[in-house]
Amino acid sequence: MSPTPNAVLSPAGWERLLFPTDYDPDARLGYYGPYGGCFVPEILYTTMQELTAVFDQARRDPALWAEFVSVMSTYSSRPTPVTHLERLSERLGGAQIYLKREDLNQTGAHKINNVIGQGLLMRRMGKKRVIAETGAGQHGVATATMAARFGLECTIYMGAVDVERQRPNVFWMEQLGARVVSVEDGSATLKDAINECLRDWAFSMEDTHYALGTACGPHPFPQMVAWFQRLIGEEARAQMAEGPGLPECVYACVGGGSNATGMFLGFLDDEVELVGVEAGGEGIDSGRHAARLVGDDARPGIAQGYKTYFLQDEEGQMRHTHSVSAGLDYIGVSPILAHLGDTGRVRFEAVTDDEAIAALRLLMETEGIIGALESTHAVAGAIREAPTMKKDQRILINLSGRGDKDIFTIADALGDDNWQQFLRRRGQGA
Amino acid sequence: MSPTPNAVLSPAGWERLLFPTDYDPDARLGYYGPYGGCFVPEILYTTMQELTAVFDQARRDPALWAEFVSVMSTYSSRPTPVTHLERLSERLGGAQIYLKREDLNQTGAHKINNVIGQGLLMRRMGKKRVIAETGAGQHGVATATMAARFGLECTIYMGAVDVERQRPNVFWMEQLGARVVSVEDGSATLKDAINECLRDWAFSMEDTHYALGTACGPHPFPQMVAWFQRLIGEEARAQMAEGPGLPECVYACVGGGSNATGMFLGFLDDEVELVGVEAGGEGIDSGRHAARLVGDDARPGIAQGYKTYFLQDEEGQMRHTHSVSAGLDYIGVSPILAHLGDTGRVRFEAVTDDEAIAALRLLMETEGIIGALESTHAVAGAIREAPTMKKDQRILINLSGRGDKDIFTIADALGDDNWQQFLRRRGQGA
Amino acid sequence: MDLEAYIRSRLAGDRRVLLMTHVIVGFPSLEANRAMLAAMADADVDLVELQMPFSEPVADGPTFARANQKALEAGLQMDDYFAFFEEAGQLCPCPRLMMGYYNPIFQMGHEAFCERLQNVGGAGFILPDLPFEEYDDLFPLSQQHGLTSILLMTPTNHTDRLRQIGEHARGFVYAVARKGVTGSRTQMEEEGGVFDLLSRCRSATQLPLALGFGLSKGEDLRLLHDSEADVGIVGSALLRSWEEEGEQGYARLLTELAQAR
Amino acid sequence: MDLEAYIRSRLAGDRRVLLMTHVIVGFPSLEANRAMLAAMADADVDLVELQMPFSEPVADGPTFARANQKALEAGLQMDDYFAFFEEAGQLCPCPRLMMGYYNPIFQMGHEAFCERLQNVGGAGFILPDLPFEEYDDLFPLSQQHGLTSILLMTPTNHTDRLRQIGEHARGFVYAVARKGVTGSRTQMEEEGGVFDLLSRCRSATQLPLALGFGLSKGEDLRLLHDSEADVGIVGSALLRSWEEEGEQGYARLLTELAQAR
Ligand SMILES: Cc1ncc(COP(=O)(O)O)c(C=O)c1O
Ligand SMILES: Cc1ncc(COP(=O)(O)O)c(C=O)c1O
Repeated sequence: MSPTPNAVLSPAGWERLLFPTDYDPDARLGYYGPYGGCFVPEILYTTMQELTAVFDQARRDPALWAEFVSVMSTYSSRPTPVTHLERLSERLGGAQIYLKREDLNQTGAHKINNVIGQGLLMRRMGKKRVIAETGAGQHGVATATMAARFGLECTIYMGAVDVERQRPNVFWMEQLGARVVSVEDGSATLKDAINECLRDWAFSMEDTHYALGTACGPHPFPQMVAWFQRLIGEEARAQMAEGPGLPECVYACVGGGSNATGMFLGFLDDEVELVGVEAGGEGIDSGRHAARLVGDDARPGIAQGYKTYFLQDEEGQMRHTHSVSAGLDYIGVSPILAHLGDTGRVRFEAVTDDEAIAALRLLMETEGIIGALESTHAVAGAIREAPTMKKDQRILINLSGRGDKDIFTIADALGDDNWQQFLRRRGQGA
Repeated sequence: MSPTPNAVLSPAGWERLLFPTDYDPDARLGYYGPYGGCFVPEILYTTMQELTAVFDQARRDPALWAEFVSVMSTYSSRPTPVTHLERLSERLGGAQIYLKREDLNQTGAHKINNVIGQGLLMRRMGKKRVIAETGAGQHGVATATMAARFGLECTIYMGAVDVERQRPNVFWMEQLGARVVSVEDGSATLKDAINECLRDWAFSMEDTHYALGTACGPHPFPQMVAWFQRLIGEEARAQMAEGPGLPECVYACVGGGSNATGMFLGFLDDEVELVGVEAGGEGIDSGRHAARLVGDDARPGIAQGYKTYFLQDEEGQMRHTHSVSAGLDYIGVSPILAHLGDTGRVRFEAVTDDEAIAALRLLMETEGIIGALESTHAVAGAIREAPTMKKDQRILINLSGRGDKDIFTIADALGDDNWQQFLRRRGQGA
Repeated sequence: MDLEAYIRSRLAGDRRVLLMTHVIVGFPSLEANRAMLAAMADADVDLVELQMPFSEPVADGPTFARANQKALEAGLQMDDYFAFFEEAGQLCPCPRLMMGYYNPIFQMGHEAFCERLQNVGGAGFILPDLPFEEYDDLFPLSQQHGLTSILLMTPTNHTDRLRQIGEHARGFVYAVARKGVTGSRTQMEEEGGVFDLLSRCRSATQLPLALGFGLSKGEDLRLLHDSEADVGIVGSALLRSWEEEGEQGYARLLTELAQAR
Repeated sequence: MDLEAYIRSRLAGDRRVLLMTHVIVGFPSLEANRAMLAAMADADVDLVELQMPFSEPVADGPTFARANQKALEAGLQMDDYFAFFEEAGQLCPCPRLMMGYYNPIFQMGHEAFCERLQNVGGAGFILPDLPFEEYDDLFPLSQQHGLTSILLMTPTNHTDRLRQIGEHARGFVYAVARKGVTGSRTQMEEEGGVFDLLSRCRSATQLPLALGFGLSKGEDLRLLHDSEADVGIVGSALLRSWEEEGEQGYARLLTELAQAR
């Protein structure tokens, strides 16, 4: 509860954080403190350079940002509202809680922000095919959506385990015209889908863009994804400032880190505490979790093209991770957040599966809002803390997505018998 | 294509249409031409009068509308955007097509507009319990959502057939804290759920409000629901006027008629053709459909508290209806629309199940938007007509809801094998 | 003799209150209906309502709602209804009232309806979903055809509404004993309950009052002896006894009710 | 003798091009790896890469990716890797290169890595996901430990990039024959293909050029006889022959390749 804006990052810290120097083809950019970089096979070097150059030009072109905001406000529902949760706040008896409603976006999550942004870059590059990894399926659906809207060919790589966990999303991706490739390698989850995208790209980079879905991966992805997602934080800051006043504290869940980074960038220069919530799974001590910045299970390393904290064994092999929410179930974390954690600007917490599910229920019952299980990790973090705060203090939570998509997981988690029987009947073709 | 604003209704026609006279406890209001009225058992008379009085006062109180708009813009994502469908327009080679995006609302459909409005009236009446019927489940989810947000007790009546068809929505209603009662009577669908609500209400009216979900039923429901839903039309008209210019033609699907009425009211006084699209099911000739205003299968009658066109046999018994979209599968239709049809102000068309599914696919493939099957009836209507129009003409379609909820129906309709196999595995508890 | 006069004349005897019973035509079957009416004749019932099945019976609770549906599923049509209505006159001599929802009447037309009902010997009709403001030409037409249209008064009506209903009422007034739909039990002696309602109805009309909804046993009728009620109406309780105890149980309940008059 | 000198001396004989082969340590098993190395010794292979398995092998195609995973699942650890690396020196006398991804190296530390690799007789290493800008102290350390760090040049690199790589390269340059990952066939004679690449590489470095990615048969090596390439690298084709035709097929392919030099 003691916000200490980091001197290095302020004022206008995020400008410097995200754009440490101008583009220079001889310099390797994309470091945030010791994290980040661009560790790709040499075959992708030129592509990464070109992408960096295109992005670098685009981000200095006010027309690109204007076009981005315009598409987001006519194709999706930006600005998304901020909702005051009166009943939840009352129930907890402490701070006033506000939600930034990324769940109301087209496709139901913040993922579309980044994808539309990259789609606009693709137009500039003249690329006609897009590939993407997906874990929960949200980024896959968002990418397939953008591809349909922009008239692009689309291939989505998804771990075989996730294909099974998230069949409804697979169905929709296919309906949207995407090819969904089930990845059987490794743990057959998100990280393996990323590897597969890098492999596809090493063949196809000429006409294909890889639309990475979170603020991870080789430079310029963390910078680029954060840059588009900062729309969340900019809107939210303006909405809070015009309305109830800036919050004391901002919460966001952290998978790869795109929604958190996007939100936090809006408040980096303010006296506002920033809290990232990771997936504590069955508890940090159980070893079955996906917490990289909380606890001691992760160490800095290099994989999937970048350097950050990874959940890995002593010898540098990546570990299996666990979370009830597929979107947080990932070995690495945004290098931007790793750095903001080191500098103390962002505090990290972990929340267990059970806490996230309890928060989902409480949010439904008190406010009628069905959050994604990813997002309810952030809600759970706030629920812990709100009662210790005063009634005139404010917490802002980023509700990164909606939970309809999680019906299979949630119904399982809640052990709903009617649902199970229903599936049995449907499965028998009734 | 020859818009003829009806003299009786214009100018400011909708004001006069919806509010023919001021409130007068001795007069029976709520007629639109020969349709409407309030045919309820005497036990409900006082309740209907009170509701009429409260609504009548509220609608003249600018504070109520302001509160309504404020809740809708902080809790849902109003104003919902209007999206220009460039690729679809190009593909069809005629008019420019625009979508009003009610699918981006909280809970994924226009239904929430009406429910929040009625929730605000409940506060004024001091009622603590809400009941509602639901067919597709959208109105039930919206009502359960409002009840959670406003802290009300909630019971949802749903035909047993629909409970089975729309299990995901039942699951969410229950999670939101509502009691869902499966209605076994009659055809065990929407109309029977309405009957059951009227029965509950005849006991419980003292502390209970019946939040009817569409612009049907006894007065003042058609008026009230249309009044809240006109937010759609008002927004859309302003958005079109400020942007590309008013459309030549506006399409909306017609179940009970709430989204269509809400949309059309915005354009009633303009030189804009209004087209309502009904569910043609397996074709009007097949008899398996839910078209009341297209074809000759429906005749005026009185049921469920009001007078309108009903699908009924010679002797006045209601018929079984059919549509691939549960939300359009209803025997009656808004008395407001029945009247606007008689006067020629609104043209009605019917679209078959197959056309609605084809429109769903086309919209997904060309624009990345997954419409509800209800809404894609309106899209299908526009798809028929757009090619005959000029490129500088405009069609506006109300996309009343999103289609995620229809995954079971759509996957069945499209015969998706992977989905079936997935259900079989899940049903076996895999 | 008109309905009001008929009721007053029956009350002139030793009956402290009259008994009106109810049948849903076609449920469980026309055969069963015949046996019911025969039993009513044996019990010398004073009035009987013959309900015309409708697909959307909003004023009926689960038992009757299902009965409406079953009768229609079994194929009952308007011709069958009126034929049975006529036959009922031979089975049981008391006045018969058509009871039902408005839509079938609206479809056949007011004139045709009145004519048909008159032709089969109907004394009048009760349409619970048709408020008096909506009667249109049904009032004059019914009178031309010698039919009495019965209106309802309910515990939720305010005084002016009761007075208005009173002004339009003919024959007798159907007083609805409690909130809700047909089929649940009514607690007769509840505070502010039935007797309060009856006296409020009495202030609004001088017509005989028939109390219905939830009366189920002789004791319920006996409690009406010294009340404003002139008729007790028993509907679902009888149907339940038929379903649970068969023809004999049905006759037993009818006898109990008849003796409690 | 350093690696460059070794290559040049082998080319001084009758070999028009040298043969470098590849093994993923631990796949299908250490036992199988031993047999592979023995076969290589028989074929008098010139150079061999011993791949260190990693859980995220982004530069590898499906065959090698699965091999990495299987080796790790079978429990292969760093100690096993280095022990086998050492043993390989007895099985096959040619220079051995460590090939692998950067993270395990980063975890053990650059110094420790160089020391261990030197101790087991390594000639150098190839780290496909470590661009030269990120080598940090790996360049000086590797030299101190007598190890050559091999860099890659690819068809997508522009001329200045090739020149920069050329400036940092030691021993020989690994020229990647085509876009993509390991495991697919390369069409040697395609327009603007391999020979174009080789001449672009040659403009950027005077070091020997080893061409890899997708070479699969003797014919592919023969096509290199009059090219800028000094070494042909065969990886997945050999693994495939082991899996499909067993030890004998493997030996047969090795012989074919060796004879095509
Ligand atoms: C709704 C939602 N929130 C959060 C995440 C986590 O991603 P990130 O940390 O990049 O925001 C995901 C990923 O799928 C998601 O779907
Ligand atoms: C998305 C959607 N659109 C349309 C309808 C039809 O209702 P109405 O005609 O009242 O708009 C429904 C009803 O459930 C619906 O869910």
